Amino acid sequence: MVPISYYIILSAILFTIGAVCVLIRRNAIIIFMGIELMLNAANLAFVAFANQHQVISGQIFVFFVIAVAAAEVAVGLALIVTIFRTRKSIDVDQLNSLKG
Amino acid sequence: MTLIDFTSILPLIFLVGWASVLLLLDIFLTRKVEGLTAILAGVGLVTTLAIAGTNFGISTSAFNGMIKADGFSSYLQILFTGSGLVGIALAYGYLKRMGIDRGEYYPLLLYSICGMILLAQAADLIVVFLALELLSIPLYVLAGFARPDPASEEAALKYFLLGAFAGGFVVYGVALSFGATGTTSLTGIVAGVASGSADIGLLLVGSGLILIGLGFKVALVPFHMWTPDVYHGAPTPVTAFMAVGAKAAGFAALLRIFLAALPVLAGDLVPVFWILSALTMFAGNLIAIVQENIKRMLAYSSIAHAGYIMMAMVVFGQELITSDAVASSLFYLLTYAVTNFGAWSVVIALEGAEGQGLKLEDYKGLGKKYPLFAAAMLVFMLSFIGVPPTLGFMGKFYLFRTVLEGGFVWLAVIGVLTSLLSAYYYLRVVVNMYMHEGDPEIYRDRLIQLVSVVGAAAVVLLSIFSTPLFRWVSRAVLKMF
Amino acid sequence: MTFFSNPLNLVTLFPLVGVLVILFFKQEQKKEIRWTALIVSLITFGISIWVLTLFDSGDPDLQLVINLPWIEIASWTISYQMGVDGLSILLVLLTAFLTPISLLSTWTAVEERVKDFMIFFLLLEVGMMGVFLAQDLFLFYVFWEFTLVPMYFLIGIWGGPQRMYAAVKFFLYTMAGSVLMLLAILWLGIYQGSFSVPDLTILGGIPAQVQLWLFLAFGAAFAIKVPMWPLHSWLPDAHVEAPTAGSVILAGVLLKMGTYGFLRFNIPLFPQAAVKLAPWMALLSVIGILYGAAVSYYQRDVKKLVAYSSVSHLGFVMLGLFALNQQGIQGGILQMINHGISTGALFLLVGIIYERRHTREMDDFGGLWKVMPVYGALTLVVTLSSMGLPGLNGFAGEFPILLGAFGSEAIGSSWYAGFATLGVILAAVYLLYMFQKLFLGPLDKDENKAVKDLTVRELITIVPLVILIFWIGLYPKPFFTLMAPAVEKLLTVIQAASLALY
Amino acid sequence: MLLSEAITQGPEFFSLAPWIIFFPVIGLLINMSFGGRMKERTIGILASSASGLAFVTSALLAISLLAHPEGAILPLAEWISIGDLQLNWSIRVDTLSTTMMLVVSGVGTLIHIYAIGYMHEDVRFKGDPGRYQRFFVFFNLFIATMMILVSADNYLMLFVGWEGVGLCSYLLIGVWYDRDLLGRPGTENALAGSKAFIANRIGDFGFLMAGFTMFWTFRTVTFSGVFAQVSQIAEIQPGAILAITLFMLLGVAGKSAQLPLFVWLPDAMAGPTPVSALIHAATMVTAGVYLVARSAPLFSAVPEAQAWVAWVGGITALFAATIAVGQHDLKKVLAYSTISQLGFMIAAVGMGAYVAGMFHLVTHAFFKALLFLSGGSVILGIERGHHHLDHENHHDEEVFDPGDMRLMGGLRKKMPVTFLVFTVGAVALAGIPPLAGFFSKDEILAEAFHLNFPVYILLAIAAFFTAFYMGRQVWLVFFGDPRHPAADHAEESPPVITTPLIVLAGLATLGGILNLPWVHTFTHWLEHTFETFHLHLHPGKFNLLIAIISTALAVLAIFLAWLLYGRKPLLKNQADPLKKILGPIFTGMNRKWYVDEAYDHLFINRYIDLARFLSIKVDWDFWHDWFHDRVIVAAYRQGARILAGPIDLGIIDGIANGLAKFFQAVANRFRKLQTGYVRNYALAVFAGVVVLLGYLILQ
Repeated sequence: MVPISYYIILSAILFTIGAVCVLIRRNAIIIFMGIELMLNAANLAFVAFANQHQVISGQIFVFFVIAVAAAEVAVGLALIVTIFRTRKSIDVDQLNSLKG
Repeated sequence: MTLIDFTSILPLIFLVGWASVLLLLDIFLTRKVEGLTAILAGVGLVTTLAIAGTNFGISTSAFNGMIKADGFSSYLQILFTGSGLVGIALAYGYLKRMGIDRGEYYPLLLYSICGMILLAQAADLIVVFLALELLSIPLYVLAGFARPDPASEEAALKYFLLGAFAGGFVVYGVALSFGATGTTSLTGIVAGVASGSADIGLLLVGSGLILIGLGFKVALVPFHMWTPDVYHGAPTPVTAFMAVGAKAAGFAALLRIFLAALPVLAGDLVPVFWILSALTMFAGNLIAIVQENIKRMLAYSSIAHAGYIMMAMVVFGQELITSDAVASSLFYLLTYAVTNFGAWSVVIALEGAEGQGLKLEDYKGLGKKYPLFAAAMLVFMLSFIGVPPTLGFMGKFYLFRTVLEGGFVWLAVIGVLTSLLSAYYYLRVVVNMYMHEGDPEIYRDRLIQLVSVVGAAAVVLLSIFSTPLFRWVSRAVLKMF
Repeated sequence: MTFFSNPLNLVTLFPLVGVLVILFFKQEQKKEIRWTALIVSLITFGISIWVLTLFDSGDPDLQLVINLPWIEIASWTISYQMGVDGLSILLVLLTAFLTPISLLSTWTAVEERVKDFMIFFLLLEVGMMGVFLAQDLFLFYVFWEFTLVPMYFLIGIWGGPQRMYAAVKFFLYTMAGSVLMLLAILWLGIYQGSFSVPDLTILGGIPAQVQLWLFLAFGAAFAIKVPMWPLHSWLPDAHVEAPTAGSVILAGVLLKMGTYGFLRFNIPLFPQAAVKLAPWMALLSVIGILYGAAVSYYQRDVKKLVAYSSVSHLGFVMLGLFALNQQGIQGGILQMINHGISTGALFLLVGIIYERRHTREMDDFGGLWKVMPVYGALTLVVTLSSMGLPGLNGFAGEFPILLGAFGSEAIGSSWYAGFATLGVILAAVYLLYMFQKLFLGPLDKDENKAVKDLTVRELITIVPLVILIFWIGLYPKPFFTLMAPAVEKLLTVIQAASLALY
Repeated sequence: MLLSEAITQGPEFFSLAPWIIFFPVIGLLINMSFGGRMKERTIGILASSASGLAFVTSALLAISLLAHPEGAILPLAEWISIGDLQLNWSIRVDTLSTTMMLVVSGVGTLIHIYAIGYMHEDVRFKGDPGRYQRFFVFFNLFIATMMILVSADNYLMLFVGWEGVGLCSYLLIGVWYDRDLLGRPGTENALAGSKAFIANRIGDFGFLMAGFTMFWTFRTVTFSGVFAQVSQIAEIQPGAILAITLFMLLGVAGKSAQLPLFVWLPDAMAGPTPVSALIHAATMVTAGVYLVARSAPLFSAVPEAQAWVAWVGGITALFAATIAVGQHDLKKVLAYSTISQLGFMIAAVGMGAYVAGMFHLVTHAFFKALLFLSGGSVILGIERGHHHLDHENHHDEEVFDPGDMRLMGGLRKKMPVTFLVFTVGAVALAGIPPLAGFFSKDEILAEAFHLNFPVYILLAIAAFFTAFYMGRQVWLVFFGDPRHPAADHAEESPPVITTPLIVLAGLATLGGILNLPWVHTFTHWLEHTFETFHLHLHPGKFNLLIAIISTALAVLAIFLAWLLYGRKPLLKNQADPLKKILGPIFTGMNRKWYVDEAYDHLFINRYIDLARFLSIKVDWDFWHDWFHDRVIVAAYRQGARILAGPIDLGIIDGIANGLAKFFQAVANRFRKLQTGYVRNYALAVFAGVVVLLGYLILQ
């Protein structure tokens, strides 16, 4: 069977990709998807570890994370929509009126 | 589920219920009653306060150790609900004035407080994560509450994106810690570490990630950069509430996790804490100097104060004084909360439409025209600086004591010197108020006046008669370990 | 003895009564406000006299002590401990004595925001009294920092054109020192387990190396306040900008808080460090004496001249204190009082002429003695006392200081005293120069021909000071007897320390 | 308290001693408080009688001393008592101090009386009668402080008087503080006063140092206490005593206008003539001599110190005498002659000839006061004349110096009395037997001859010059024809002025009998004091040779003076005949050998430069503005800016951008990328993550 470390490495890679996505994309939605990716990387890690330690709680945690992610999506999209209403754009680079 | 489980989270349960009821009420109430939701929210909080008060002193762990109910949590619950009350008082007139008087404000506030309460009780990393999100998500919304004001929206989105981003790190940190020990309950982790079955390296990385996530919430440098923008853009009462509540909650989690649960990692984490706190105190106080907008200035000052509280965590791992460390940071949170709310109340009193009256120049001549407000603001500024006899001084006194006891003399020196720096920008406000001519305009608002005057009185009197406070704090940390 | 029947508490807190009363007046009721403040401060002075009558000059220890548990922080019980002894009694009297005089001097000088002014002034008096009476480090620190705020406002609101700059500078500099002191205080609390000065003195036993650091930490706060060279840079600003009454109190009392701090804390709590560092303190003092004198000589603004002269005079005080022998210390204490009286009087006099002419440039004056004989004569006396003419108070302080420093084992060399004595010459140089520029020479400026001599009110402010100048100069015995036992007690501590060292 | 002390001391008038101080103090207090409402004359008489009463008291003390030569000490009150430093206000009555009291109060009284008349006219010529009162207040104050000085029984109380008289001289020189020497508006007089005070302060520095050394050596500063221990201390640490005496010498040089501190005395002539006579000739300036005589036991213990003192005195005597020759101002001549005579006294006491020194002090007080006062009378006479001119022809606007001898001449007819007394004084000063000056000066010379021959030479030459410049002065002032209309209209002074002159003339004539050779009344009188300190005075034995030499020198000098100035008197606007003979040397004499200029360049200007440098450059520009305002404040604000700008939005951004660029490079293959603000913040977080995790993993 596949050694546990593979899963961890994969999840780390996913996590990094997500972070990088946050860092380099300008579209709020895509950035948000990057964040989702990070969360799911965590989920993968959870499952893997749960398997390693033979405890169920890890997998339960995954559900929590998914639920929270859903909630975040709701709020996040709502916010993005409002922004879009006023600015006709969801390019985060245009959100720079507050600085200094 | 046993009865003890219920009693231990009774405040939470009640508040959640109340908030939801309030939400529905707000929706289904056809004919709006002036300020009904606000008053109901207040009632709810007062009740929660009462419950938390009665809970004070019990020390149990419920839900198979996922929840703790002890002095620590009760203390913080009282702090949170208290700040909630003040938050309502500050918001009520403001929302009307700004024409954003929407009913959902109060339920959202309550939900966020629920998150805080839960965070204070969390004894399991899962709960920590849930509570963190529960407190944050409503705040994202509240930050953008002044829509369609672009600044507010921008603040909201920034806060949301970065918050979620940081949340990601927390989750991953939790995952790694779980991987290292096979459990997410703090006690379990401690046990795992003790038995040596844990993978310390992994745990270290995990805890590091968690530290980052929480450090973001309490705005430690370099995770602070959202703070000025969000504080600036968000509606001022929300800002005030965030500055006090969210920060306190973040520290609740930090203290609980790092001071109580992970003493083994002291050797590795203490230097990190040292650097973070020094960096935060220094940068926060220094950058505040060049701010021209009072909201941004206070934002940076709140960053700096996070650094001061962080000092207490540096001594963690030294069993003898950990209780002192927790107590001093709890006490500092209290002094910080009172002073901060006072200061923000004055800011709100002066704030006009479209962010008028937020420049430092707008405070010129306040001392002559509104001596009472000016005197109050003076007291708050002195308290921020830490000049006796004010609460701020007592807080710093206790903190520095802890740090010196821990033997971190240089950190203490940095602390006092940066507080000296801070005098410089706090005094700018005073200079403007008293030594310049000007014609500021304040908005008559009984509640806000009440907050600022009572706040000022409290800051001075509680510092002179602070013994009960200290007793209370020390009792709060009594059964924590 | 209950809290409020304790005379020390009364003398400290009574001005608050005045504050409360004044709060009920309207800004416009200037007359009432002024009178209230004056009467309250006079009553406070009365109370201080009462304290004096209760004071047993034979007893070297703290007297009229009140010691109540105040704040409990974790393992500590911070006590509200007040007491007076030979080291502080004179300063308490000086404070209570100068406050009404300064208030009286503001009668016509301060016209705007009289209410705030008087409130701040009375608060300031509370703070100063507290500083001199507090026997618990925490309490002391509270009062010490508390004095900052009112003074900050007195300079910043009623000061001259540069007032904000001066006020902020004053605040930051003083605070810079005191934050370090706070750490030192905390250290004592943690490792000695007490904040009470007498207990700490008895406890002792701090390792010499640590003593050095603590001495420096405390010293930073006090040296800035004194101010010792080269930390004096805030003083000219503060003095030049401050209103007359502010300058009087600043020079008369606030600076003494620094020297008193050295006397009350640094020397008894860290005697070994004190003995070790005595030569260095003496060196700084001597530099201050000569430097201050030289710099004063070249000032064109009378007030600035007097301000710098303070640097010189307080150099004498510090030199005396760190002679660490009886002559030096007693002379130093007396010199604190003398400086309060003489320099206070000088600032009053400068304020008087400033009120008439709205200038302080010496070149704008000349030959004033002709039109203001009384003013001239009084100024002459004060000037002479300030330059240490025998028979006036200045000499009664300076001579023992120099004598003590000359033979001090702690300082170890007579050269310090020798150079310090040169300061006596230089003092004559700049003070005579000032006197000549103001009062002698032809009366050639028309604006000066019209100025009136002193009014009765102004006389009332100056004459008491002049009387004291003569009294202390001719018969200082009562003052010395007040402090002698306390100083002897202090000396035993020092001797023990120097024995431990060598 | 006072009386009880007296009883223990003895039944005589010793208990009255404090009154020598109290009388003048009372006088000055009355004059100060009520003088404004009193008539001029009342003020004057009151002041004079205060001083007169002091004289009576001193006389009584002297009488009681005849019976009880051991004298008495009257403690009045404690002054400063700290540990073993015990200073009292207490009065010492012995033959030495009483001598001084008699001189001070006696001569003082005469001068007071004289001043009643003199100031009356002076204030009118200068047109400010208000000063009359002030003058007499200060004058009494001087008597009081001088009495404190001479009656002290410890060095510190003496120092009180010592500085007190300095103050009085400052005040009295500056009585006309708003004029220059010629009475025009100016600061000259005021500056002269300051100069005197500061020069004295330099001396006082020496005195203080002496006091400190003394205390830490003897643990006391009372005369009796110190002198009692001298002998054994001299064994153990002679160095200390040497230091004390040399420091004292500095003080003496300041007060008695010796080299190098004499420069203030000539300027002090800016004061009214009575002041010059009383303070700057008869009494104050002799305080130094008194101090040395008083400290005889100390000085006798260290020969080196004595040598120093003697040499200082000798050199000063000659140096000043030469300068006196070149002066044109009547009072300046007398001033330098005073310095020179003081040199004689200092030399004498320095050599251990205490009696001779004190003797000359007394006689000098007589004839020098006489000279100054009659000189003042001359000046008044001239001014009267000048006044008349003013009244006759008002066009007279030229600056007129009433003290310039070149404008005088022929006054012996105009002012016979003044002429007579002045000549008496001159002859006495010149040292022609049998006048007072002869005996006292001759005793000094005789002592010097035995004790310190080189100094004797100096003094002898000085004596020669003395006779010469006095002759020159007499002929310039009184003989020939008036060289200025004012001198032509000069008038004799009123009796209130001349009477004291005549009295003094009598004293100057007969003063010698105080201590005639072979009789030594004065020696035996003083012996009582010195014996108490086990110091034996050898009566200076009369040396005929010396007497003849000095007399011959004097006569020769006067003859020379006659040759130059008497035979064919100076004409109007004619240069001084000496100028032709001596040329540059005369100029040097006239310009006081440029000592003042030298001091200005060497010290005063240097100090001013230093002060300017310190205050402007160091303290203000560098320390205050540059260091505090620039460095501290600016560094602080800049730091803030940098953090707020570059670092917060720059460097952290920079890191962010850097990383972004890195990712750009990576991702450029696929897509063109841009970075923006929110993501910068995210990057800041990420950077933090990287650093932190990096650290933790490296653990």
